[in-house]
Amino acid sequence: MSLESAFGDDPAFVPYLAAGDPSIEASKAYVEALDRGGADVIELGLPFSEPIAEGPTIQAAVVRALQAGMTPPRYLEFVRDLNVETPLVCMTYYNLIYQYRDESDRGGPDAFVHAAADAGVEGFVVPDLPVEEADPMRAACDDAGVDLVSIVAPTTGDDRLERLLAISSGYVYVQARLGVTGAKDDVSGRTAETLARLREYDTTLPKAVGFGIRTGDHAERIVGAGADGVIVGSALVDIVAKGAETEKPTDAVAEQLADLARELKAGALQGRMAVEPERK
Amino acid sequence: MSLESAFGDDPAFVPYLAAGDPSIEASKAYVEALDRGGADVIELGLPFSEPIAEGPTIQAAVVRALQAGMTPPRYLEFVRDLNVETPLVCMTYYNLIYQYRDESDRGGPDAFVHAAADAGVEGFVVPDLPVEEADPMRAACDDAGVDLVSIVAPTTGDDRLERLLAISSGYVYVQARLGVTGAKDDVSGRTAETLARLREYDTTLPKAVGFGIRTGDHAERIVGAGADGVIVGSALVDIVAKGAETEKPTDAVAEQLADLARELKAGALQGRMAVEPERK
Amino acid sequence: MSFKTRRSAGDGKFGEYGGQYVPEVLMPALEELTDAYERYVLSNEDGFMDELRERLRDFGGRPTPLGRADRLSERYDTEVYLKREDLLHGGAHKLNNALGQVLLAKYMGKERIVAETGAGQHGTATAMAAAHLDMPCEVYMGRTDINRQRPNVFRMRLNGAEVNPVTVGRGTLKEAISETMRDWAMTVENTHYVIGSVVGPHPFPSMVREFHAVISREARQQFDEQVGGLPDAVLACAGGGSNTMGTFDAFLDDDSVSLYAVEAGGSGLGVNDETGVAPNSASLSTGTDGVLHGARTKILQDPDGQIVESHSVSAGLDYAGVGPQLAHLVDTGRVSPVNVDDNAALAGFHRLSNTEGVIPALETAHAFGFIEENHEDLGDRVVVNVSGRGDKDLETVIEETASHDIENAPDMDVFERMGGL
Amino acid sequence: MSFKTRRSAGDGKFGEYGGQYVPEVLMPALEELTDAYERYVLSNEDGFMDELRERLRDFGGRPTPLGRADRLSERYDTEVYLKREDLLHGGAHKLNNALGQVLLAKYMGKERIVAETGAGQHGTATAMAAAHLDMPCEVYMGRTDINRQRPNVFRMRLNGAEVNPVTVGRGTLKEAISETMRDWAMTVENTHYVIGSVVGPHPFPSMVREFHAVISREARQQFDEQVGGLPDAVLACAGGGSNTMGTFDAFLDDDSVSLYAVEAGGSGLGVNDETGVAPNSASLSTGTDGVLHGARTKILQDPDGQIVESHSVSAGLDYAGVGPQLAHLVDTGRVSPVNVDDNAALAGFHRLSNTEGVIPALETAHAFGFIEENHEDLGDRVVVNVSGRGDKDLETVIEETASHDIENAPDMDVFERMGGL
Ligand SMILES: Cc1ncc(COP(=O)(O)O)c(C=O)c1O
Ligand SMILES: Cc1ncc(COP(=O)(O)O)c(C=O)c1O
Repeated sequence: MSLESAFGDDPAFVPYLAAGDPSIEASKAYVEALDRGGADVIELGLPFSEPIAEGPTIQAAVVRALQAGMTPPRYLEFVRDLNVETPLVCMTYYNLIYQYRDESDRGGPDAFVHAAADAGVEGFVVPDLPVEEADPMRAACDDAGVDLVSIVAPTTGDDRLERLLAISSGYVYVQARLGVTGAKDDVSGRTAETLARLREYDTTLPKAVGFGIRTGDHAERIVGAGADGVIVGSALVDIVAKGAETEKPTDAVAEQLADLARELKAGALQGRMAVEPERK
Repeated sequence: MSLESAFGDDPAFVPYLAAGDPSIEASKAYVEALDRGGADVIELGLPFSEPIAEGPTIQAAVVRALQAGMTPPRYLEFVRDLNVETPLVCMTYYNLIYQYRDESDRGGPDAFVHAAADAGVEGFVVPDLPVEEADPMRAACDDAGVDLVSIVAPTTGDDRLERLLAISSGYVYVQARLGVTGAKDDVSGRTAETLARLREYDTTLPKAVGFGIRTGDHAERIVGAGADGVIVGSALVDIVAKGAETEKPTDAVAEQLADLARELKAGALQGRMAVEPERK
Repeated sequence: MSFKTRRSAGDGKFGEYGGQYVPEVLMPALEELTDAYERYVLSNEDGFMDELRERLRDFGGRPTPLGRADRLSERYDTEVYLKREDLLHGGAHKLNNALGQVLLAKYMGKERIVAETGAGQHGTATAMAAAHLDMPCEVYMGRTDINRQRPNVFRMRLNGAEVNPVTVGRGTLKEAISETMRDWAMTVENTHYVIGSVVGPHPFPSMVREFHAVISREARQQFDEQVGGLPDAVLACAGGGSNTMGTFDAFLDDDSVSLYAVEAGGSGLGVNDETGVAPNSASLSTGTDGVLHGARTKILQDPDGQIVESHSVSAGLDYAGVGPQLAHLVDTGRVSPVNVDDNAALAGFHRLSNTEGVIPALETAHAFGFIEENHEDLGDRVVVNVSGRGDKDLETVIEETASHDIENAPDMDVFERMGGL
Repeated sequence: MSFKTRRSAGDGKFGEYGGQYVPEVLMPALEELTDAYERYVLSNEDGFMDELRERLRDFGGRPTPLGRADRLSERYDTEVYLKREDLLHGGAHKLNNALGQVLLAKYMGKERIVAETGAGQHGTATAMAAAHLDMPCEVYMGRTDINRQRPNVFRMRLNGAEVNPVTVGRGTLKEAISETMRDWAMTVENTHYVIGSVVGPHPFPSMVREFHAVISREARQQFDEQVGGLPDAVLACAGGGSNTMGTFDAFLDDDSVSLYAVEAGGSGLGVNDETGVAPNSASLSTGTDGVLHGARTKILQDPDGQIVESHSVSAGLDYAGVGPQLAHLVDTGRVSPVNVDDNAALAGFHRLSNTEGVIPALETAHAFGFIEENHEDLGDRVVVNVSGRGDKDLETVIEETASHDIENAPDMDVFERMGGL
C-alpha cells in the first residue's frame, strides 16, 4: 500500500511515536496499539541527539529512546520486527541518514533509504531537510520507490510552496503553527489559512496537519478546515512519558494509546462529516 | 632649661611615648617613670589618625591613645598636669597643628605653638613637615621661644642637609635607617655614615639618633658612632602595649619602663666611654 | 575569487560544506536574511555599513590595537604581536558580530532578538548591542555554562536581557543553540536570531565572518604600518570559528602567511566510547563530515551520527561543531588545525597574564598554549588574536589551577582561603 | 597661564593647596621625581612621551571613543556623549597614569614598584603595566576593599603582583595610601611609588593629571570633529580626582564649558559626631582645608584635625581627601562640586546598563546619578566620562540592589538563588 493511498475517503489519522521510547519492547507494543487504534499511517521517529524541530515532550522521548539504546541499525530491526498493517514513515534528522553505512559500506541517503525500504519503511519525513538540500534524498527515495514527505510551514510563501509541492510525495505535512512540535490547547488560526492556500495548487497530494493537535475535538476542527489527515505526536508521547514515569505496565499504556487514537480518529471523521455531509 | 642644653656632657637618652596610651592616667604614670629612669628629653606624641611615619608598634599606640580620648586640647592639659623635670618635645603631624583653634579663635601653627609652650612644651618634631613647608611653624616657634627639631634621613643629600641644619633648633633628629619607626634587632650601618657626614658641617646642634634602637647594646653602639643622644620609641611602647594587653597594673608597667630606660641610658654612657675614654 | 571583494552572499556552500539544513518554517527567514545581508551588509544600502562602522568605533572601541608582546617575543626569539579584541566593548571580539546583526535586525524591521551563548561572551555582546539599539533580547544559555560563567549571566541581566537556562543534555553551547532555534521557529516573523559564531545555516557563516573580518583587515594594515609587510603566521583559537575566520579573512589570499586554528584539546583527543563523550572540542582536528545546526561541516559524532558531548575548560570553545568555511579551509590545506589541552591552555593563560599584563579569556589562552610549544615552526613574525579578556574566567581559573598544578601560576591558596571570588 | 603648554613642574602649589608634607626620608625621591617629570614627561627627553603614547595606543587601546548615548539623550532631551575610558585596558582610566609612572620609573632606573589601591582598579592597572614592562610590583589594599573587590585582587595576582592586605582602621584607601608611604620610606632608593590619583605630595598631583590629560585632549577634539564646537558641560566622578582632572584639563580654559565633579554622597552628607565617620566621601562639597597624605587640600576631618573615615558604595571614591588642584578649582569657581548618594549611584548604574548597554563602574555611576536629577541645568550638550567598567562591582551591586530597592534594577533574587557570583 502506498502512502498516498493510505489517505482514502475517510480522513487519515497519523500518529507519531519515537521508536525505542521508553524501551525497545514497550515501544513495539505501543506502535502496535496505534495500529489497533485505527492509524492510517504511522510516523516512527528515529531518535537524533539534536532534535531542533521538537518541543520538550518529544525531546524527552528522544532522550529516553537513546538511553534505551536505539540506533539506526536497531531501528531497522525494530521496523522489521513490527507486527503492523499500517504504512510506516521514518521521521528523523538528516545527519543520521547522512552517516549511515550499510554492510557493503555503501553510505548516505542512498544506503539508508534502501535499507529502510527493505525493512518496510514506506516514506520519510526529515524536518531539517528543506527542499534546497533534498536532492540526494529525493533521488534515493525515487530509486527505492518510497516517498519523501515535505513539510509546509505557516511561513512558507507561494514561491516556496510551489517548489515544495513539486518534490513532495506521499502526502504534505502541513505544520499547523509556528514553533516546534508540542501539544497545545488550541487550534491555530493559521492552519485554515495554509490549507486554503494549498487548495489553490493543482496537487493530488493529501494534506496532513500536525503540530499541536491533542484531542478529538482538535482533530475534528482541523479536518473541518479541509485537512486530509491529522498528525498527532506529543499528545501520544505524553501518555508514554507518564507510563515511563509511573512504571505503569506496558499493556495499560498501550491501551491508553489505543483509546486516544480512537478518540482522535473519531474526531477526524466527525470533522469530515461537517464539511462533506453529502458523502455519508 | 632649653632643649640644646639638655644634651650635656653625657649622651642624652630621649624616650618617646604616645600621650594617652593606653589611658590618660596610665600614660601620665609612664611618662613620669621615664623621667625617673633618667630621660634627658621626652618626646611626647600627640596622636594623629594618619601616622605615616610610624611603624606598626607606634601606630597601635596611636590607636589606643585616640580611643582613650586623646585630643589636642587634652594633650595640652596632659602636659600641664605632668609632674616631670625633663624637657618635653611634642611629636605630632602637621594637620593637628594646622587645625588647632585656641579660645580666642586664633588658629594654626601660631596658636598651637603658643598654647603648647604655655603648657610646658619646649620643642616640636613634626615628621611630615619638611624644610620646604616649615616656614610658618618655624616662625611660630621662634616667636614662642621654643625649638623646632628637624629630621635628617639617610637619603638626605648634602644640599638638603645644609638647609635642614639651618632651620633646625634644639637638636637634630638623625633617622638611623630607611623606613618608619619600629624597633629592629640590629644597628643600621647607615647611622655611622650619616653621623660622619654631619660632622663635616659647622653646627653646634646635638645629634640624637632614633629609629630602631631597642637595647642598651644598641644605644652603646650608636653613641659609640658619635651620636649625642639616642631616641627610643617602639621598644618602650612595646612594654606599654603588653601591659595594656595583659591588663598589668600601671605601677608594674611603669617600673618596667623605668628599667629599660636605665638600661638604655647606661648603654649610651658605655658608648660614650668607648669614644671618649679620656673624659671619664 | 578574491576574498576581499564580495557583493553576493553566494550559495552558502564552501566546497561540500555549508548549506541550510533547517526546518521549513525558518527557510523564508533565511531567504529574507540573505537578501538583507546582500543589500545592507554587502552593498551598504541605506548606509548600513557606514552606521555599523561608526557604532563599532564610538560604542565598540574599534579599531582595536595591534601591539608587540615584548617579553614573549624575547622568550620565543620570535616577534609576537597581539591583536587586542579583548579591548572591544564587552571584552571579546563578539561585539563585531552582535552589533552587526542587531543593527541588521533593526534595518529589517524585526522587533525582538534571541541568541544563544556558551561562554556568555556572545550573550553579553548581544545584550549590550540590544540595549544600545533598544531591542528586547532573550539569551539561551546551558545550565553548565551558567554555572561556570556567572558574571556574564549577571551582565546580560544588567543590560536588560532575559537569560533562559537550558537544562537539556549537558547544558552547554550545543544545547543552547538547539533551544534558540526552537524559539526562533516559534517567533521567526518578528524575531531575529543573532547566532554567535560562523556556524548555522547560510547566510550566517558568511555574514558572521563578514562582520568579524574587520579584525584581520585592521590587523593586516596595522602590521604593515607598524612592522612592515606581512606576518609569517597568524593564530586564533577556534570554537565555532568566528574569531578565527575574522582573524584569517584578510590574509586568506596571502599565501606566505600560515594560518593556525587552535582548538581545545580538552583532557584528550578522540571520543570515549564508553561515555560517548569527546573530552575535547577539536572538531577540525578529529571531527568528521556531518550535519549539525543547519550546516554540513566537521562535527564530533559517534559512528551512527549522534552528536557527542564535547568538553573544554573554556566554555566558549566547548562545541561539537565548527564553521563550514573553516572546515573547508582545513580540507584545502589553507588553514592548519592544531590543538592544545586544558593544562597547556591554563599555563598559557598564566603566562600571558604575568609576562605581558594581559589576562586573556580561557578560549584565547589556547593560542598561547600552542605558541609555547611550537614557536620554532612559526616563522619570525607571528600575530595572535587575543579574542577576549579573562575576567569572566577567574572562578574557573582558581579552581582548575589549584586542582591541576600549573607550574607558572601564582599561589591559588590565598583565594581559596578568601572563600573564592 | 594656559593649561595646555607646560614645560615646568611648577612649585606644586595650587593657590594655597598642594605642597610636600612628607617625611624627610622621601623628600630626595620627590626632588628626583620632579626632575624626571620635567625632563621625561614635560620635555620628552629620550623620547619618553613618544614611547608612552605608543604604548598607550598599542597596549592600552587609546584613543578611547567618544560616543553618543542615544537613549539617554532622548530621555533628557539633551545630547549626552560618553567618553569611554572603560574601554581602556584594565577597564578604567587608571592605566593612563599607571603606565606613565611605571615607564617613568624604568627611565629613572628604579627596580621595583609599589602602589596602593582602593577599588583595585589602580592596583590592577599598575600590576598590568608592571608585568608589561617587567617590573616587580607590590600593591597595598585595605582589607575592606579586598573583600568588596575580589576579582581585582585576583587579577593583580595573575599579573604577578603581590597584594598586601592593610588591616589598620577601616581598611580602605586612606589606610592603604598611608601604608604604601611607609613601604616607600623604607625602599625609596630603588622603588617608585605609583600613586593612584592626583593626590599626594608634589609632583604627583601635577604629574598624574598630566598623564590623564589625554582623556580631555581626545574628548575635546573628538567632540569638535564628531559634533562640532564645544560641549556645554563636562561631568566626571571624583574620588581622589584623577579622572576628573584628566577629563577637565583640556577644557579648563574654555570658559563656556561648565565642569562638574561628582562626588560620592554616600548615605548622607556631614560627619556623624558619635561615630566620627563621614557616611560619604564628598570632600570637595563638605571637606575643609587640611593636610593629608603629603598635600594640603580639602579633607574630611573632625574639628581637631583627625581624618575621619569616609564611606561610599564605590570603593574607588571612598577616600577622605581629594587632589589639591581640584580643591583649588572648586575654590576659584571653575569646577562645580556636586554629589549624589549611594542609591542614586546604584540607580545610575542600572540605568546606563540597561538603556545604553554600558555597565559602568560604581564610581562612574555617580555621574549618571547626577545627570538624572540635573539634566535641565546642564545645557544642550553634555560629555560624561565613563571612568571605568562595572565588572569589578557585580557582587556589590547584587547585594546593594537587593537591600536598597532600586527601582530600575533587574530582579536580583535570581542571583541570590544562584548563590551569588
Ligand atoms: C573570548 C572568546 N574567544 C573565542 C571564542 C570562540 O568562539 P569563536 O570560535 O566563534 O571565535 C569565544 C566564544 O565564546 C570567546 O568568548
Ligand atoms: C572607575 C573609577 N573611576 C573613578 C575612580 C576614582 O578615582 P579618581 O577620582 O582618582 O579618578 C576610581 C578609583 O579607583 C575608579 O576605579
